[in-house]
Amino acid sequence: MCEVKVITGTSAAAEAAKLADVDVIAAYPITPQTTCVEKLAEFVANGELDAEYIKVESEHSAMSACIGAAATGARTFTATASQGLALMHEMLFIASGMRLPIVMMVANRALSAPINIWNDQQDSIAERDSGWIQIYVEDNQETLDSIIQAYKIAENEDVLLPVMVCLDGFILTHTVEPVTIPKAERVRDFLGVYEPKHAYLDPDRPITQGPVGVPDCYMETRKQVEEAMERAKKVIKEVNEEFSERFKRKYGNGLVEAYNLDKADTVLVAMGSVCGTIKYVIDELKKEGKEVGLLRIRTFRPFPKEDIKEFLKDANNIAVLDKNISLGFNKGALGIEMASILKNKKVCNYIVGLGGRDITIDNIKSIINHVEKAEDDETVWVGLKE
Amino acid sequence: MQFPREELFAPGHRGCAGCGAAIVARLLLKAAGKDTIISNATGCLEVMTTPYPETAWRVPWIHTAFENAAATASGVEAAIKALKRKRGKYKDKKINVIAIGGDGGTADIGFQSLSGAMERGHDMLYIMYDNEAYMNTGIQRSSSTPFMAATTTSPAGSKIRGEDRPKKDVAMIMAAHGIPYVATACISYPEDFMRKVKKALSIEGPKFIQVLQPCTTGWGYPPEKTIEIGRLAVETGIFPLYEIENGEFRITYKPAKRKPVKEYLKMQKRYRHLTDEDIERIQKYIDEKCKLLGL
Amino acid sequence: MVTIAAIIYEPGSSIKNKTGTWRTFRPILDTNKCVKCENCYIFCPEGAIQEDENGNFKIDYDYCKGCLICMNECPVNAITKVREEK
Amino acid sequence: MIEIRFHGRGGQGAVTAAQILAKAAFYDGKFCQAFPFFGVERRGAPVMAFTRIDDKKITLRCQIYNPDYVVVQDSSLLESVNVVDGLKKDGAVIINTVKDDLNLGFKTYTIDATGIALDVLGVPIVNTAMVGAFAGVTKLVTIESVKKAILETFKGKLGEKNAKAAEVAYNEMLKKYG
Repeated sequence: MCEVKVITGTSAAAEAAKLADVDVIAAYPITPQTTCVEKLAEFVANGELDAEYIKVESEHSAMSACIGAAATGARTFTATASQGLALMHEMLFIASGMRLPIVMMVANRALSAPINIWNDQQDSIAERDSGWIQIYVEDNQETLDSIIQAYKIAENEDVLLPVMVCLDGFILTHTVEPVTIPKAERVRDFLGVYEPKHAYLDPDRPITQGPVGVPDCYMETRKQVEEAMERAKKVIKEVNEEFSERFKRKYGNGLVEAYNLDKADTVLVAMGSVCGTIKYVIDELKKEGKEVGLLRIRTFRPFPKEDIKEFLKDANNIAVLDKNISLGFNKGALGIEMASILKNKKVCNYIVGLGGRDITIDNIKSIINHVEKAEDDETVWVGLKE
Repeated sequence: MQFPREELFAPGHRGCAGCGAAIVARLLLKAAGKDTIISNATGCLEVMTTPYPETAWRVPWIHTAFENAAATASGVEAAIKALKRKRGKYKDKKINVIAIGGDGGTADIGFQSLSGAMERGHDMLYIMYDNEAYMNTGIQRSSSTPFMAATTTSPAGSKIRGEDRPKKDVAMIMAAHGIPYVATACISYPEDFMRKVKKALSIEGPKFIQVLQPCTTGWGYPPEKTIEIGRLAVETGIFPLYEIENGEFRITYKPAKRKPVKEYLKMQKRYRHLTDEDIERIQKYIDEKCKLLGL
Repeated sequence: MVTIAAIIYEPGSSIKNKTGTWRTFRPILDTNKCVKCENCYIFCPEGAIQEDENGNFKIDYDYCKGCLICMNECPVNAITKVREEK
Repeated sequence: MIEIRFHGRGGQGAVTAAQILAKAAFYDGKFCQAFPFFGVERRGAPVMAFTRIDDKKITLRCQIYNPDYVVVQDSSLLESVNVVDGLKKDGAVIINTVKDDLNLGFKTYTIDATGIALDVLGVPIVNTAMVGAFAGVTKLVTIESVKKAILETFKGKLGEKNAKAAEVAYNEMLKKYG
């Protein structure tokens, strides 16, 4: 029997890392990630999790240590947010370039300045080109499930890429809600033991990892990561399927989740916890006889182009919500990418929830009203004060 | 036979003729043996030994970035512990985890990562191969560049006479971390260096060795003089050889009579702007330092 | 084909790179004068001086870059140099 | 869906109270959510925490603007905080006070939770008593579930004392308001 606990998103993440029986954790505290690494420290201190916990002196070293450990063949976990993720920036590219299946929880938080500890998704969006798979979750259950899935995806021979599981700071990290915690044996059975074949530091098989990538080979290594990203789409879908068979929970097709799309001419596209609020509004409007749909993007990387095109083929008013802004372009990252693949459709972009600005039911309704009346692609900053 | 014959550092690397860093690597591996994992910081040694698809290393080796050889090694060490305990890997083998970085990667950009790794008590040896400037990028000053040495970013001009700050004492800072073993060494004294490596590896916990390694290109001398110049650095007292074991300081090589620093300085282009007065100043500075150490 | 993450699986594969073509001077070792002090052996940055089957030190010119540390460090002048003529 | 807002001071356990209430609802077979007001308040400053309870899965993620209930852990907050802000017309306030004649413009239930806490716990920490009082007034959660949630939150003796405080407050509210 599984157990249901009323816990925070960070606790759910820590439970997931424990269930994955990680070997090495290297982490540095930062709001709103801290409660995750505190929980893990507790697990290790109590002997509930047999892992080496490296209390590093910075996020840069957290990722460096995870890379060292993963390159030695250990299953590794870390967690960070915001400035911490930005400090890791350099090492993120190295983790993916070295093809190491590290899994990281990112508690999404705004970037300074001004310093702001609250939620938006600018931190992880800024790392979109780093070669990491990015999963954006909607609730605490999905946090736990996605971290378990992340190991299965990352360690797949066809993928071998690190995964960040992004959950909205405070909105999920500090909110308690019921989370079903599967039995450890069943997770062990699902994941299997990580046995790296490409990367291992072992005196019996001396290899050189992280050499100088001369111009003769560098481009090929980049292409290989791109190809792995492409293969990851299939793997993410399969893992989502297999997970649902074993644990009876499913997240769309793994890449995207469609909600009330069938009859909807107006569709909102978004990532993360705001999708829950959108679902609530959609249900309310349905009672009034109005049909609005949601396409939740679960994996921003790899970007599910094909699925998005297919799911949105009949929609005419597309409202893309972004909790980030590409300064100098006046659009969010998702807005830019959606527009680039939906060339003949009206795609309006809504900048929402920056730095913890609450996204209310009225905000969602105003977006729906706006996109239905808009004549052309527009960008709107929602909820700005005078 | 004085020295072990096994060559774990292969020829064919791209180091300059007379490269001191290559000598560090070769001696280090001879002392450490094959059950060793190397975490190498970005720098000359990393670049010259691993242009894909060639590697000079016959032991497992990893490079990730410039400032984090110690943090990367922390992860390697932790992984070995976890995998030994949880999955019976590496059997009963004792594996030496050795991080190696140049003076820039150690004393400057990698300083925080090094301090963290030493403070956390990882069972690892950190080797700082000290050539007293950023050689890989073309001889820019580091905090380990000595007083008055000219580099491309501390040039000898009409107003400023080369590097205006004394050399940062990294070994003593490491000793202040309270780690069980700290030593200085020089490639011109291979028995001494190798003995220190072996001793360090026999001790559990964090260890640090700073090894001076003259650089023909950066210091400006003919390649055949690499060993001779290193010897003079020690004989003049400019680079004293010592070890600090569990807090106990011991000079490991005491010159019978210290040679004048002039003999050392005169051989190198980086000091050719020095006047007799400048040399006198350096001599005084070194005399004071040696007095403190009992040299 | 480039390996995954450009990992190099062959230890010491740098031996394919014959660095001996860089020399200006060629060190010549006179085994009759050699006292086997091992200075040249241990100081060679290339490891290009090794013992042959008779226990004599021998310079491997495939890798010797001609730095002449060996000549400089030989206590009995058993190593001399000649101009490389190619 | 029922939405509850807790008012307290930093360090008084308002967040824990909101979480205990959520857990209690969960043990009663309902869906729940609890979260703090995401601020930077330190000890002593006014803080808020929220609970949502529903019969179906809660997906709503915005903050609570129009609560059904307001729980005030410290009546001195009335001086600095408009505790009834946004409270639904037919909503109610449950407040820790020794006064009986508070006029807040809404249905108001009073309890001397500080007295109960001092009696039972020996310290003026009222959060668990207030959850018990809430259960007594609203019957939205059973006292059994509240006690279970408290025992899960605080281990050992501390848990038992806090469960007791909740029960005393619960019974007092039953007696007082039926």
